Amino acid sequence: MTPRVGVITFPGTLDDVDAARAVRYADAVPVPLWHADADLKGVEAVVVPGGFSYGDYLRAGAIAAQAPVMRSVIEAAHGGLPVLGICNGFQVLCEAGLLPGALLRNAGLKFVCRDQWLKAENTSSAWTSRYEPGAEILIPLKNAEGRYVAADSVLDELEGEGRVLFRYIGSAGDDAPPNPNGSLHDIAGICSADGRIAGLMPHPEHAVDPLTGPTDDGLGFFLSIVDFLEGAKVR
Amino acid sequence: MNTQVSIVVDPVEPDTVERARATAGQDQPYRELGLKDDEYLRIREILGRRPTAAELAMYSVMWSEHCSYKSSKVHLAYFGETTTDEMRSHMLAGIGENAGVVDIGDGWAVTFKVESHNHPSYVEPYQGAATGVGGIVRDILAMGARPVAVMDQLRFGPADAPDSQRVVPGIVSGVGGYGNSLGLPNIGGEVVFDESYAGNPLVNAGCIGVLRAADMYTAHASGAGNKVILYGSRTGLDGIGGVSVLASDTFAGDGNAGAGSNARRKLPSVQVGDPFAEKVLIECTLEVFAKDLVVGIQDLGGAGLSCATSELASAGDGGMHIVLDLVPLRAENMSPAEILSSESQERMCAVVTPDKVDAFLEVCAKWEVQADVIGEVTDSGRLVITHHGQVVVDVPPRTVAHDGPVYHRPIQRPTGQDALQANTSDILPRPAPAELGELVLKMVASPNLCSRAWVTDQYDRYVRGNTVLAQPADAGIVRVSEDSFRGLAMSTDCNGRYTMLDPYTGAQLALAEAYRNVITTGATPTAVTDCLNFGSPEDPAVMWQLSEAIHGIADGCAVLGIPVTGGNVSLYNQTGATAILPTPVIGVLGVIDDVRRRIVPGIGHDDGETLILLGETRDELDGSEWANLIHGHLGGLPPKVDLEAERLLGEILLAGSRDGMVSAAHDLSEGGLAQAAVEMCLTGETGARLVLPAGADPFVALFSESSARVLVAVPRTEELRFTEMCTMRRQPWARVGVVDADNPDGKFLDIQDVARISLADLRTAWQGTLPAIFGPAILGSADL
Amino acid sequence: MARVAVDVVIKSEILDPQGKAILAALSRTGHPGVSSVRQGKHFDLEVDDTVSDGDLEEIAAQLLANAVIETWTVTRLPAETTGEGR
Amino acid sequence: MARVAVDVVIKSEILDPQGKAILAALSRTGHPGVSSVRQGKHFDLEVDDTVSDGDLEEIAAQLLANAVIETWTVTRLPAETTGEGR
Ligand SMILES: Nc1ncnc2c1ncn2[C@@H]1O[C@H](COP(=O)(O)OP(=O)(O)O)[C@@H](O)[C@H]1O
Ligand SMILES: [Mg+2]
Repeated sequence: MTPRVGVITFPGTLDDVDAARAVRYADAVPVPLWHADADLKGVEAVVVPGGFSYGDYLRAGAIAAQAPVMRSVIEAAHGGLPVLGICNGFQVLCEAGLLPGALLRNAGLKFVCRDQWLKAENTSSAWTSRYEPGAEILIPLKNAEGRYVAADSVLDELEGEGRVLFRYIGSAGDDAPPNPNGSLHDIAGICSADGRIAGLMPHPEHAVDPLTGPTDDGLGFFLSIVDFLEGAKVR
Repeated sequence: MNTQVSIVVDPVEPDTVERARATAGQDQPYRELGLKDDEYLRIREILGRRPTAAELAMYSVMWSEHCSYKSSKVHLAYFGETTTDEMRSHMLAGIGENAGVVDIGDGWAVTFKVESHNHPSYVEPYQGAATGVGGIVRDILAMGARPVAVMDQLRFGPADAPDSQRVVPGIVSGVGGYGNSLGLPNIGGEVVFDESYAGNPLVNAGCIGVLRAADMYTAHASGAGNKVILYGSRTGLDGIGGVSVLASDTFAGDGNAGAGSNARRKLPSVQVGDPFAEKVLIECTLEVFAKDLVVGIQDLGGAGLSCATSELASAGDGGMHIVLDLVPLRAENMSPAEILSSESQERMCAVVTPDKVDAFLEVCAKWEVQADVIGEVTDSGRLVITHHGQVVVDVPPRTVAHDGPVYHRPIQRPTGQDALQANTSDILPRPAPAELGELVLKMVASPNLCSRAWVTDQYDRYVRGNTVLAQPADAGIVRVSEDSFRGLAMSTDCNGRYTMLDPYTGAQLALAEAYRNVITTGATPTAVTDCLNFGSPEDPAVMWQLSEAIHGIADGCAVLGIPVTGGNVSLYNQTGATAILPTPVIGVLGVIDDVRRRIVPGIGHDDGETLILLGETRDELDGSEWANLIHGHLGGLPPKVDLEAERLLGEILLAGSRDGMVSAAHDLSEGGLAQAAVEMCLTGETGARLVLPAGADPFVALFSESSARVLVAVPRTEELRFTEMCTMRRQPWARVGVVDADNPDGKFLDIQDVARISLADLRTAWQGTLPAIFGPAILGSADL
Repeated sequence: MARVAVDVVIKSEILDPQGKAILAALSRTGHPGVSSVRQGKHFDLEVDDTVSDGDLEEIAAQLLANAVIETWTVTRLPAETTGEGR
Repeated sequence: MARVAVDVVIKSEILDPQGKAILAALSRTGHPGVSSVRQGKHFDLEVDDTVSDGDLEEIAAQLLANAVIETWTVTRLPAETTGEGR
């Protein structure tokens, strides 16, 4: 029985097609979830994709966090449903209180799209088990509000519990600084204490095929969750 | 203006058709609305009375240069005359439709277009550029296509001019802010800096859409009784600055309305874009297409409802009745003229059969898109518009949409043209061989040749996962769909300096470069669009440039065997009396049957690959970037154009791509061989050794801008086969170097006997320029 | 040292997409009593006594607001207020 | 109908690059007298009488501001003010 992974579409969501494709590439079944529909259709995991939900005019993810589908996701997540928020999805999870901290305007004040090198820090989460500790991957980064901030106490907790999934370590082919947006501790992604709820600013779903992305380094996230759901991986 | 105040003061008596009959003599502010005396008289003739305020608003905006092409029409006709049936064979829709549509096989069709939004972008850079993108995307959507990619062609004053600090970042973030929010990958464009654009930047935006050939829609309203549905954003006072004279005029003397209208007088004709509303509009529209719920559809762009209703009606059964009271408004007590002229963004107009109206409204409700039936199609042959139960418009729609004035403007080759062409670059001192290395660094760092990453890094090129090539490639390539390897390639180009020296040849050189950019990726050019940016049509010299350019493009397309499927004309681009450089931006669309065989621009595939220069290099530096940067000189004649040679190049590269004989390729344009070599090295992060042809003047070899040239990297194993093919087909070629991938002492571009420059130095020079002027796009924690 | 608040809002006749999106969200989340929302920018400035009201006006017009589409108000705040809720 | 202004500012310990950029621009353009700029958001709401201060607080806390990073003030405005400079 192949795992069924929900992919949420809010009005203004853009990367749902990409997320669904990535789920397919990992031999799971993508199940479209609609913002106004609280029904999770019995999916075993959920991806909250990138985009500009409801325009993102107020605060990225702020309005989406209150959508009917998110109320169900929040409840299910507290019950252990694995959830991955990518870019806008990460912002939504923070606004929804499923992950600590917040994502603010890039330090450079501009939308940035580039191929970004990341270093794997936590490879035991439900979404990152396929990566080797310390592995360096190259996947697209594209956002205007990707600067991760949180109170020092929260940062200490994240570091202490090893909940930083990936850190920024540099970009491909230019002299720009390794940290593209001023995120504290160079944080690109984090997870919940139980490793099931993950948020990542860069876009693994855009790096599942070298034909259309810089690499296929992003596939690991989707293969990891399939392993997790199939219980293939003893954690 | 002395209006018959006694009749017009009362705001409760709007300017109805009835009243227009009763007050035949009333003065109307048609001049303020840009109508000439004879044009106004023609309107009175058509109607057999004076137009109402609302009718005057419609005619004046629809008969404007922008909507009616009154100065360019007679010249654009030449495109039709020169397009043969064979060229037309793949064309499903051409000039006249919202956008051209071409059949690309497998049941797929493609629609594409480039449009200008120059003046609004100077007034309000961010919003002007943003709404420019929004407008072209709705054009493509209106053909029944899913928009799949956008492009932008930007031209600014000197990068270091003070006003560029306001204009450049604003326009770039506007293009990005809107396009990124729509989820459309940006796959290419241009950035050019030249004094002539200082007071009049050019913001052209392009969009490509994909549809099943069978599903094409057109803007027509047929079937009496069918409903007209306006959907999308509400209608507000956006962009009606000009029309407000009608309000103030009609309501002259009335205290409140007077005050209100004076306020409106000051309305900036600026519109604010709502990309979220447009994204939802796209998905909503694609769903009503998929469910086959529409008969005809039209986007609302310039001229808003005036344009949509009159064009839909005249393209259909010729009659339509609209009830303005049903139009959802964003502002209070808008006059009929204001409602009809509003340029509020993110709106579409659909014609729907009565039985499908509910289904249509349901889809809109699902996407939370406002939708209202505002009228219906009739067979009256007239466009009748009512407001508060009174008829405010009653016109034959064709006379508004299509029977606008046509001008045969005087044409005059500028007196200074001969002098300009006589002033060649021969007089310019050329660098000594020892100075060439330094010149290479200086050239790659110049605003016109440096890396565009500062711009393109602000654009999403990945969204939807079909982008196979984007910057810094010669042409962008997207897959038509995920379950197909068929792809579309597109490039747009124009060198206004060449066009200034010789509009006919310059336009052909633009066509040639766009064509060359497409073939360089391994794709086959299929169709052409243009965006003709020129100065004032009232200047005979400008009209000469325009007609020369059009002839150049059309004749060029005939040689290349690809049709012009549509375009856009933007006139009055000038500061005071000085026009911009004539800028006919040419877009060439290509098709590639299998995107996996695309040719990339960066070397590094394999060490020791041979670098081969295809094409002939002549001493052609008039109008070159070298003459511009080093000497601030513009004169002489542009490089020779040879479209047959470009065509042959296309065949060579196609074969090279099909049979895996070419591992990388980059076309030569501004900056010549030096620029191309540097870009291939930096893009591939791989060094190379150049050996200039024996006996060649190294300066000319490196910096001449002769056309029909491409630099290719060929795997050793394929070299013989490739060069024999070239020789056999009479394609001029020369071995000019090798890929130097694993040089122990590092990565260099080593130009034998000239200079050896490290890629690090080249990268710093190439990438440093725009961030230094406009501020780094990326600030690391260090900078905080 | 004086504290100055500058509020910048989009001109009333010009579309405010942000306000529109927020209003829609409010009605979805059960706040029908709100009939209009306009989103603008709020700036907290600290200035010394060399900065005249004229200077402030210029700063607002030149840098903080975009006169083409926005209007603004400049308010000098009594020293002690912090402009922050909690 | 009542008019309400909600001002939202980023907590002082969190970096505000917009404010920094504006401050830099101010000193470049000859306004040394300005020593600090913080950029926040300003909301103009129109609400009917069913909307209590409690509701407004909730609206601000739940939607308009994010307590993790921002603080806010809610001010009911006297009916006539327009909140716009000119
Ligand atoms: N305004 C822009 N928007 C998007 N892409 C751009 C823009 N300007 C330049 N580019 C891209 O940067 C690359 C280099 O541009 P350019 O040197 O003008 O290409 P070429 O000389 O081959 O036409 C190309 O891929 C081009 O499409
Ligand atoms: Mg090129």
